[in-house]
Amino acid sequence: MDAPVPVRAPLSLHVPEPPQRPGSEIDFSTLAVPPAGTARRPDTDCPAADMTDLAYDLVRVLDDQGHAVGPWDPVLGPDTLVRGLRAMMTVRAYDERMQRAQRQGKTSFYMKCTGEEAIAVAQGMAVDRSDMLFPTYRQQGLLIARDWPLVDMMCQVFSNAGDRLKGRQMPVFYSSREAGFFSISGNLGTQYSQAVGWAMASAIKGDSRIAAAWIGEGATAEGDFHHALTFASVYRAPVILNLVNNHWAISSFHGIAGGERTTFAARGLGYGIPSLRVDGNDFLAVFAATRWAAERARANLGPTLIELFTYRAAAHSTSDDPAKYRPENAGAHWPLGDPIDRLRQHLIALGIWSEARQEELAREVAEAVQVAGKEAESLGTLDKGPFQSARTMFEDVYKTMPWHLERQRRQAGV
Amino acid sequence: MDAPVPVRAPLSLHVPEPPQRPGSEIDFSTLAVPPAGTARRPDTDCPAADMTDLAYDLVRVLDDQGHAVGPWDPVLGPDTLVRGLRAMMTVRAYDERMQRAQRQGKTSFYMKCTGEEAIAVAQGMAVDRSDMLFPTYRQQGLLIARDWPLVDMMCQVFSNAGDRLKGRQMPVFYSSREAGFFSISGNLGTQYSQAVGWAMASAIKGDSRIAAAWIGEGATAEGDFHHALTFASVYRAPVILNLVNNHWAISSFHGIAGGERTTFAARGLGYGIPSLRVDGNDFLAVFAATRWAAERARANLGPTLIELFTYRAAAHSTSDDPAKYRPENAGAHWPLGDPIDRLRQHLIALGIWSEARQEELAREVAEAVQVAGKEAESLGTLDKGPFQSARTMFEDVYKTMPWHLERQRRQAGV
Amino acid sequence: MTMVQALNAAMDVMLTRSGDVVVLGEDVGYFGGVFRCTDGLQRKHGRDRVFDTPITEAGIMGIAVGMAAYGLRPVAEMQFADYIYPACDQLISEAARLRYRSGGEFTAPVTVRAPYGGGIFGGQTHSQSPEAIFTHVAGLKTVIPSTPYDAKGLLISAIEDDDPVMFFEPKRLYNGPFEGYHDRPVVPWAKHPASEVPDGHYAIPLGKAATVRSGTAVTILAYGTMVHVALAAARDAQVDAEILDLRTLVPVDIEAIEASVRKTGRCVIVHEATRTGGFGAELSALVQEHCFHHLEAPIERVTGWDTPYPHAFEWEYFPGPARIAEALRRVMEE
Amino acid sequence: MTMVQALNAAMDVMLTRSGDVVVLGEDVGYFGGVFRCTDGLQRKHGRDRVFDTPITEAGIMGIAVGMAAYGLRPVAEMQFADYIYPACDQLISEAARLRYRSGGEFTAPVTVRAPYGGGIFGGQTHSQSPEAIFTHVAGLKTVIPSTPYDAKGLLISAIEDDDPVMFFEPKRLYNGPFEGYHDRPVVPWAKHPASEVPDGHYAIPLGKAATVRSGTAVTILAYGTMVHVALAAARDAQVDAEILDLRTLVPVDIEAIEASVRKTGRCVIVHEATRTGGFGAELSALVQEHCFHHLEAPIERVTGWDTPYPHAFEWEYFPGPARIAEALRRVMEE
Ligand SMILES: Cc1ncc(C[n+]2csc(CCOP(=O)(O)OP(=O)(O)O)c2C)c(N)n1
Ligand SMILES: Cc1ncc(C[n+]2csc(CCOP(=O)(O)OP(=O)(O)O)c2C)c(N)n1
Ligand SMILES: [Mg+2]
Ligand SMILES: [Mg+2]
Repeated sequence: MDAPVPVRAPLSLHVPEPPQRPGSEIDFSTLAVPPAGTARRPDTDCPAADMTDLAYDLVRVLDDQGHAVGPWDPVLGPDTLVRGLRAMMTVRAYDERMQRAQRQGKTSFYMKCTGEEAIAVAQGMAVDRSDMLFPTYRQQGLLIARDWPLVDMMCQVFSNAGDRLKGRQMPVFYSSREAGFFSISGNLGTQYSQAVGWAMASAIKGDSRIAAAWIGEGATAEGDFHHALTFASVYRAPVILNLVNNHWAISSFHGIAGGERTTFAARGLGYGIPSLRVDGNDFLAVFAATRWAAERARANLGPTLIELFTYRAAAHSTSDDPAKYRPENAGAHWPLGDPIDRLRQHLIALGIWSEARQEELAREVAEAVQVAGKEAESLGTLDKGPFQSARTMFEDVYKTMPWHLERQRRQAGV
Repeated sequence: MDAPVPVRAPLSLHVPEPPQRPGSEIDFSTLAVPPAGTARRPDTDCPAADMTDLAYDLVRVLDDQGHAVGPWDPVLGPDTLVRGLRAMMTVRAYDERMQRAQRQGKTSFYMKCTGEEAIAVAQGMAVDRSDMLFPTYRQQGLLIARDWPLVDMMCQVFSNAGDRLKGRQMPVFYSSREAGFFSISGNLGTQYSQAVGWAMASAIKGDSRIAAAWIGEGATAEGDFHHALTFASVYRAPVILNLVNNHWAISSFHGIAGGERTTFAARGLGYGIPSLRVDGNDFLAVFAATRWAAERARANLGPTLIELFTYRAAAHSTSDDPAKYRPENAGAHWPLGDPIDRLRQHLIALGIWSEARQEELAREVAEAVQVAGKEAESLGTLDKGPFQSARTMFEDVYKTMPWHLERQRRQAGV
Repeated sequence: MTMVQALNAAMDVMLTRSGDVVVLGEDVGYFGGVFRCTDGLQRKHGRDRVFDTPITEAGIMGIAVGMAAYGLRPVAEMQFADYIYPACDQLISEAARLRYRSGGEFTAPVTVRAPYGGGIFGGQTHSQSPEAIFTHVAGLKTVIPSTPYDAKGLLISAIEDDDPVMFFEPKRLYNGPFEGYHDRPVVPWAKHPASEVPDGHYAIPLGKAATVRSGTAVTILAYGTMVHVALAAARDAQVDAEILDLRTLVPVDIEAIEASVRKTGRCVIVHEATRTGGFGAELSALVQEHCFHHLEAPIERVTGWDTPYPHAFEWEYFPGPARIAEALRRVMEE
Repeated sequence: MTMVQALNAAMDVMLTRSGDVVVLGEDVGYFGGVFRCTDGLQRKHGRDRVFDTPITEAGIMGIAVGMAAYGLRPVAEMQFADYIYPACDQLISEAARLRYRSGGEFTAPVTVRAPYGGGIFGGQTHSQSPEAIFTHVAGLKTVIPSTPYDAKGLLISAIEDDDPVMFFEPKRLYNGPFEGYHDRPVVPWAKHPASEVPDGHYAIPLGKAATVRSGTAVTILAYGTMVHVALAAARDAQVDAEILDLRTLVPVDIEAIEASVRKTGRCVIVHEATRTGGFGAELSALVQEHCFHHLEAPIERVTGWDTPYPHAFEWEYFPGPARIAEALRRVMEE
């Protein structure tokens, strides 16, 4: 300003683009994948400032041979492992059936979590049954890990007479107080600060239950993400903040969400929150990281941010066609593999599993899903009904129906 | 979950409290203040990941003896230094007069920036006159550094007939397109993402002007802060994101804003944005850091976050009484001193200044403020007028007045 | 007692009665709020029951909804109603709909307190009356008191209510009633009968209007600050107006409105908010629907102009007694 | 052409005519928008003119306001109108007030496009009609087209307008007109005269309603999807209704409304949004104020119920032709 105004070069805008678009071969070769077992495991009371490296590293337990290696191995018993495998397979079979039902016109919409099953299942198993979960639409695995009846979930998807949500919500926007599964919102991000509020409430009451929340990497751009991290940091809320980086938000890749030059786990560092980056397709790593975070929370050490590094193998939803914006079949090339395959391989490597038992389990799971599907459909589907009474449309807007809704209900003749 | 539900210890909520409250002696002895000149100065094209230490360090140039030391010394000429001193003294004298005018009932409200003068003045001088500034209510120094007429500023404070804002805005919510000073909003935080949008527009148009924005540490909790950092990071926007940590947000201390366990500069790291923490009471350090960030922006290297570490020495506003929530006279004990004193001491140490010249300058400044004050008051004050025509109340809601406002204007009889 | 003290008393009573009540917001803790409404509550009830929050209205609402889902009854202060907009998503998409979308399993009994309205030279960002944005949202209730007595009883009801309640506090009434004559000396609450506020717990039911003046010539529908201004206008215009203080906007007391307008045949609606799409529009539509055949004159709306609230022209903006009186005269001429 | 194509054409024309026009929003870039409204625009106009944004409606609006203050004319898409709430602060406190508070020196000519309305089994978060929240805000204009022809001409006017414009697009009309009979086959736009859309630039002025059916018995005020439903209702009920498609809600075409109601003496207002505090309330109040002495029957509002939009009961919620016809018969009986 003291000199005459200098001549300045023109500026230009940087707009991130994914490395490949439809038509080119998918190529993940530039993705840095550290070997399993190499990430260190700090004590749960480690200050955030002393573990910033873990926000850039990748916690992995299962190696390419299916062995559990390194300090993060949660050392789970066979029963737990098989339960995890079964739950993941159930999620996948459930997704398949529901997607088919949507294609058949039995409901309006569906969303799969293919490739991400380890996240919800392992995390659901790693916390207490009484802890409160604030999911997005891609954590159906939490309900399944908690043995919530498939029929109940399906009734929600069909909006039928058995739907506890009375046909009000779009498919997959489950809610179950009994399952400790918070009502899923259509508005991205809102559950994240709510989970922190719930956790603060638990702390205020001297309760021992903690909260866990999930958000997609795309939705981290919403303000609620920032508010959640701010409140969680300030009041040391007993909450696990999970961030599922599946690399896509409908058609836009993680670079548009701010993942081009840093990791999403790094977001937590700015708030002084211990942050882990975890292989989301590794059942054991996910389980271990979640347990670690839960321990911290239970010891009044505050929140943990966990980035679950994974890949959305399927379409965003039944309304989406990923071939329009990324190479086809991209998920099959994900270098971190398939979570179900990897856990099965581990069980086999442990010598407690076989292809035969795998097939048997697959049959069992398919059967269970089919039985549930039939039962749910017998309670109705969106195209044919039956539904709950239309009168329910006017209920639960308020605890008690005010005069104007009463009047509208009468006008509607229900 | 595989074992029976364990018995868990009760949780408790952590609520941050400042180290002192009214009644106790103020004590800043635990504040870590690195010596001047010790922080390293990376090249402007240094990747964010290679300079994370600077988000926790403190860039300081002026040492206790008033000498400029270390790599961040901007090596300014005497004219620039004296201009900076004069501008800071003008800000302080202006603040005093306007606060007095408020006490006398000539306006409704006023906000001082005592102790923070170096920030707006040095930053205003370190960017080009054509760069666009998105301030908060505590950067009146920007206008003064840009030699914007004091009379114009005062007319705004008085809402009088000379007020270009037509009496619409509360005092201190200046706006001047000509001065490259964006209309200050009453809603905290909103200007931060707007600045990023402005910078993106400049880049889209191949313009060479950059943007700079300011926010208080308290207001960083607003979503706009997060949105600004997200967009700035994704599109490498040519913007300087300044964050004034003056330790207080009305009555709540920086711990309530999330500053208890980390620095505010660290927020930027999570987005991959190079982030500096700077002694905000050190004119030279502020100038140097701002120039560094401006260079980055001009070279299409993207945004920089600068935490300006300072202390709000005065009340939040004329509506506030800090003695209600912090020890009295806290500002006088701020270990990083007073920005005006420190620059004066530097000029004296350089051998280009004296107490006599200082007194002369003080007289000049006082005189200029007084002359401006009289002129502004002659154009009206809030208690007595005159004002612009009441008819202006209906203008500028839209570019052209629609029928309903035209009708209301007639009803109002103006 | 003043309205500030009455609101403080309401929170104190509820904090004492139930360990589930918490008070949160910007500057509400140690300092006791920029309008002093929460003064002393932190000292008395503890830092984890009454606490300062980061400056993020959206964050405060998200946190409050989560706390309410847990089972608490958060009372969240928005420092000014003008700053409530960042919280719109958590209010409209979340608090208002949680009961519905969860089939009744999760609820959000949050009380959102916010000082609203002009008259303190607050300019456009410390003067707004945004109630109409929330009265349009199914699932929210909206309450606005006009006296200390009502303020305490209504705030207690709001906190006890199982649904989210928007509780707008007329800041111009915090320390005294206000008839709209800004150039007359401020009258303290002490001289007003409704400043007699009983100790302890009492509740004023939501959804019930109060007839603050009986009359036969015309019905005035008002709430908050405008109740006092309407009273002054009726007095000054010497019109035998019946004045209803709605107190609750949603659900509104349609019976009281209908009964009064059927009796008087005329209706003037007043509010400080901007006119277009204000709650006055809904009131006008309701009156017209319920009392069409009884109306002898067009329903008049006297409101803030459709502009932001200007600092220097506050009193040109404010729908004062003169403008109401004019409207009264107009409807009486028909 | 369909409404999607017409909107696309409008943006294409404006991107071509002015280097200041930029299009931004979630998924609008490479992919071309979840409803395909921006299909091909990035390829044609470049990545720094048409681009994807992070998922933050508040961020998008803040960025757009900053761009507009620079001098650009951003067209920002909100993926669904239901997701606009996080942007309320930047819209209401910033975009709407910037011209006013800066004494006219800074302006925010942003166009906010958002698909709104129900009828696609979107449940409560893909079906909302939140227009009334914005029609209450001084400084914003609100526009809702009902045909491809209007959509293109109005969107061009919105982008050229020097004030911020909320542009709500009836998503049920994107690919064909809709009379409200969900059980009848979908009719494509091709068969509708207003699907003839000229190439290049043309503008339909904001603030002007269109008379889509002349009649003498009753005036129907409608916009967006409900224009087609109202036409069907009038036909089915065999009532000689005059139907005004308002097209712009603020500023509303009061002259057209007044002229029609004075002629017919009856008025039915229809919208899909929830009833209480909906824009219908303002319309009712205006009609009553402007045409009181001409009204022969109470003004009726036919609207969405005061509940969230329920997934399975979409058609019980939707104010279809049968409900409008009923209202028509009621007002004709008076
Ligand atoms: C507030 C809001 N904005 C936009 C949308 C539309 N939307 C639904 S899902 C989605 C992408 C989310 O991506 P991400 O967070 O990465 O989650 P993922 O689908 O990958 O699990 C978008 C934009 C929404 N539901 N809510
Ligand atoms: C959205 C919004 N919320 C609340 C306020 C009220 N308010 C005005 S200034 C302030 C404190 C801001 O503190 P900080 O950001 O640290 O800035 P400082 O005053 O210290 O410069 C508050 C809460 C506001 N103006 N806008
Ligand atoms: Mg994703
Ligand atoms: Mg501060």
